[in-house]
Amino acid sequence: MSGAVSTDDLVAWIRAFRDAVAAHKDELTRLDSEIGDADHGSNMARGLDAVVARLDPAPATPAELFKTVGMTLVSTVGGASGPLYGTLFLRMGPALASAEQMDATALGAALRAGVEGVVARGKAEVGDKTMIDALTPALDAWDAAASGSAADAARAAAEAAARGRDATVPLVARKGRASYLGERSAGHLDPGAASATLLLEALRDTLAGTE
Amino acid sequence: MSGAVSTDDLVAWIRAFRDAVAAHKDELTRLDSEIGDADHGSNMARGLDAVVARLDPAPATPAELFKTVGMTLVSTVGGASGPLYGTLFLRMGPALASAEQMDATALGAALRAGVEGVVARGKAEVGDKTMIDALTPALDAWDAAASGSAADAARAAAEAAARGRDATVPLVARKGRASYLGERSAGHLDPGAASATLLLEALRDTLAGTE
Amino acid sequence: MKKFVNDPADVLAEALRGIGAAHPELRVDAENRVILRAEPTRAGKVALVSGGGSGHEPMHGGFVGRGMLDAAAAGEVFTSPTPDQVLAATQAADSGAGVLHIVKNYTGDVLNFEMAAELAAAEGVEVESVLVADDVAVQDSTWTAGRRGTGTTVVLEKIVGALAEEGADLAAVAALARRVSAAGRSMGVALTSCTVPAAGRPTFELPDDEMEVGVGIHGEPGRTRVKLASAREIAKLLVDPIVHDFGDAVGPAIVLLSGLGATPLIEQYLLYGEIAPLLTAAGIDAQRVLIGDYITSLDMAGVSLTVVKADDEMLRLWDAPVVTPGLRWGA
Amino acid sequence: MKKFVNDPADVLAEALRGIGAAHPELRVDAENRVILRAEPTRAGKVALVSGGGSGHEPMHGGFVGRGMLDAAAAGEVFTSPTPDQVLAATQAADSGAGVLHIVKNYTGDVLNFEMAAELAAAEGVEVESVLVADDVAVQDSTWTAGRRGTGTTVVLEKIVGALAEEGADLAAVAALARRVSAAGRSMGVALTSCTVPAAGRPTFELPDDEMEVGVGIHGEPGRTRVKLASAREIAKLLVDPIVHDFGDAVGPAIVLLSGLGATPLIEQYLLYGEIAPLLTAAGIDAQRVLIGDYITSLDMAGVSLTVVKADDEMLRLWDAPVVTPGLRWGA
Ligand SMILES: Nc1ncnc2c1ncn2[C@@H]1O[C@H](COP(=O)(O)OP(=O)(O)O)[C@@H](O)[C@H]1O
Ligand SMILES: Nc1ncnc2c1ncn2[C@@H]1O[C@H](COP(=O)(O)OP(=O)(O)O)[C@@H](O)[C@H]1O
Ligand SMILES: [Mg+2]
Ligand SMILES: [Mg+2]
Ligand SMILES: [Mg+2]
Ligand SMILES: [Mg+2]
Repeated sequence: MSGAVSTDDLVAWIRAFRDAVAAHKDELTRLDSEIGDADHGSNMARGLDAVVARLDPAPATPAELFKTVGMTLVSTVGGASGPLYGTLFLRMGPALASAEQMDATALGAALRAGVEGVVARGKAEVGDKTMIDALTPALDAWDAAASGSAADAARAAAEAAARGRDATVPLVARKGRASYLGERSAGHLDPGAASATLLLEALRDTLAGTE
Repeated sequence: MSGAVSTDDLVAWIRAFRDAVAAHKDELTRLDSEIGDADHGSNMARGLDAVVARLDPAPATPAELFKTVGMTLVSTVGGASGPLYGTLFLRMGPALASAEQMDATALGAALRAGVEGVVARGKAEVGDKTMIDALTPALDAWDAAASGSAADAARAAAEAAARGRDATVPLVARKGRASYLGERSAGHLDPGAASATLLLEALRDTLAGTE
Repeated sequence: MKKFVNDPADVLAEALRGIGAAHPELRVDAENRVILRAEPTRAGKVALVSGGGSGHEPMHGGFVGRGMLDAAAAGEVFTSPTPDQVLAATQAADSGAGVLHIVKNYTGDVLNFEMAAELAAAEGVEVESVLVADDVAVQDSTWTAGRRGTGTTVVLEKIVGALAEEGADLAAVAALARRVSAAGRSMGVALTSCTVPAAGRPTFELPDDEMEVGVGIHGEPGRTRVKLASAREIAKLLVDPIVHDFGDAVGPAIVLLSGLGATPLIEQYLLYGEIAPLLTAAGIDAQRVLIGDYITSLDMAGVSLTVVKADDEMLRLWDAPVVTPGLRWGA
Repeated sequence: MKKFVNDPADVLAEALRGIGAAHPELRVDAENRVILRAEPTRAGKVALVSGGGSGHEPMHGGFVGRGMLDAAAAGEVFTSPTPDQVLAATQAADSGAGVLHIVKNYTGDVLNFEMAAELAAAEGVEVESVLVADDVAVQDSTWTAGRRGTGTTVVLEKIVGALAEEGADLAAVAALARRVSAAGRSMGVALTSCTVPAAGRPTFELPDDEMEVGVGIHGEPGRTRVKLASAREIAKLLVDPIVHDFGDAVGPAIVLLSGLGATPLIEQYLLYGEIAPLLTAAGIDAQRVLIGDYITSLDMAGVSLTVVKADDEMLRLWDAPVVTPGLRWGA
């Protein structure tokens, strides 16, 4: 089992997520135009820009880092994604604070705490056509790979997230704005599942460098 | 010198004018879209439909006829063209009432009284880019041809009206809505000059049948 | 054409029906297409009558009510009402104290109101008229039709309506009306054309990156077509000609920023955020500000800015109670 | 994109600047993006706080003032405000008598107001919340996000604001709010999409001969896309589902027909002329009628119809004085 993940790695992850969202901002908004209200790209970009502006100097511990990220998202994003992504990070911090070593298992537990927070807030289940459709399979894939390196686990999780994201296309939404469209929500990819996949891909890409 | 014009001929003229305006309604509105407010076609069509609805039974004298036409236009058209066309007919009636014989000279005098009424109301001169640019040359041509038949005079007048109408294209408007456009009014044909030409062409076509 | 209409020929009659259904405090004379207060004019009160083409709602029908107009004659879309309509409005509104005609300076309005005034006089109604010609986009000249009447009309109807409500006589009402008319300047800009229902398509085409500067309220093109600009630049295009036309320092003023029909309020406020400092810098002290759709041009996207130099009496009368569908406060 | 904007990222901040410049009777907290009454909440008066994404103007900021809201938190365009914003509005508005949160049923609004209410409670502010979920286009179900909150919000803010102004306590204010919320039904239709400034192009494309039925107020497509219909047919599409959803006879009601932003008033009135007889036929007695742009969706062409079944108390409170930029009468 290879080297532990550092706080710097996690900071790099958040920066990479910001960059990925910035690069896909228009696409996220376009997805949200089809079944929502055309703001998911700008919402996430605005929030992550604010987050990155607060990472200098970088927080000293993962717990501090995720608290900063979560609080900043909650206070700058708004909409559905603000409280949900905010909660994700706010729940990850405490989970990591108690970890002895920041390995795949610890990170996986933190991610689970975060996703459970999102479910508790948003009440979405897999199949409701939300970010949960990317996050939950990603967690499961992470756990299945957690005996390996964090980089391996992230790779598996990112792949599962992307599959979960793509699987939202045929779904009829039951949560979020897309649910107002009823049957017409089918045939479109959920924007939150797309941004959640960017989150896990950013982690994969960041940790790939740590191997 | 051929046969006099009858009241029936004049009724036929008004009906022919209505038909011509109906046929050119969209075109008149299109011309008014370019330098006005896109209502000249519907204004004239609405008014003339109302006029024709009041021609059954047909008025017994030219004076009654033109009073009906003028009053109806004034009370149904609105805009600039309503009072102006209304005045034209309201002034023609009395001029004809005193005529001994309804020949080219009498009709010409009536038209002159009408056009003078329009000028008195609207204060436009030739060159201001209004219906006057068609009406005034038409009058002059009529007078020059008034020693012949009314049909001949109407032919000359219609031709002059059309020339006057076409001559409005390069003008910068000084009266009516087109004047608000300043220099931008140049390059467009005046809608009122176009409808006025239809009026004289309708007279030409009607009287052509009387020869 | 994407509109809530049935037959385009019926737009006016059907809109009047809706006004009648929505506003029990008004009376709609469907035959003459006149909107009146449900209560007859109080004996001794000068009546204010206005009117014009439709498509400028809430003006004028929406300004009928206590403290503003007594009656409004509604012409077809963008077509001034006929003399008969204005006469009907005038006769119905007159309580014997006389009637003020508030006329926007368009050839059609001027001629139709003029004929109506003659007819009313023949019927024994005393009529005074005031002309509004406030649009600085149009150069004034004795050789042309002159300036268009736009936003100052709204301010005038409010202020003069308050004076009439106080019981002033016709001469005083007309004198104040002329004073307000002379004190107002307006300037408009359009981002799109509008569609006259009977025409069925936009009055003009405007490319995505251009706008019309110096438009009126009839969907017509403006004085110049320029590249689409930022709100900051547009604010200057609106304020500068007004300031220039006033010449002298203005001081206290009533400011109206009206949407032209399809421009949402958030944009109007954003634009006013740019206009306000320019007014201040030019010595215009916006003591009262009204923002929203008050004088419109069907579904045109755009705004018109109106500045009325206001003395204490005008401000006092502006603040007086008004109870109309389009403007309401103090009661 | 044809809009009065500078940088699309600055739309909210700059619109707030304009609101501040235009309305001395309001106070704009630029940092928190909160609109408040200039006068602090009277001691003992329950404060009403609402908010939501921007782009629905005059809602909510335009409904801040005597007899209606005490504060409104303005989110980015179509994006619910953050908990910090709502907390700031709540703390600033609280006079010690507690605060009612008026929340439209959207996941974002619900979550952000929920977090704000928790934070406010932690700071010792008593908070009650009422949820508006009145859009009958959306089928209700425990498995979904449920119905959207639309026009009933305006009616609720007016009526409940009047009760709070009378000095009722938080429990009574919240109880009435829930009663009004339960009594309202809405239905919307769109002829065009709208353009979110940050997105820069219409949210959806709609062919010239089609319309969207069952839309909300966020520029989203509706439940069904159908062929463009006449005003007469559209009136039925709006009234029928509302009547059906009420089930029982309605009787006295407050009716709001709101333009969605780009639909001119003349069309709204014309449409109301078709709606009014349908309401009457269905046993809905429109005792009060409000027509105009009150709850909008940027520059969307369309309307939403709201019917609130109203008892005597609601009608009395509806008629009570209100002094806000968007709704004003009686004072
Ligand atoms: N109840 C929920 N649980 C989990 N995710 C949700 C829920 N509601 C919405 N979402 C996610 O939020 C995304 C939309 O976010 P965004 O557009 O930023 O907010 P809004 O819908 O308020 O405009 C959706 O695509 C969906 O993935
Ligand atoms: N002062 C005037 N004298 C003569 N004709 C005029 C005058 N003003 C306008 N017109 C004519 O009226 C026509 C426009 O009529 P119309 O479109 O029906 O009325 P409006 O301009 O009120 O919309 C113009 O094309 C012009 O020929
Ligand atoms: Mg969204
Ligand atoms: Mg015209
Ligand atoms: Mg006209
Ligand atoms: Mg949103």
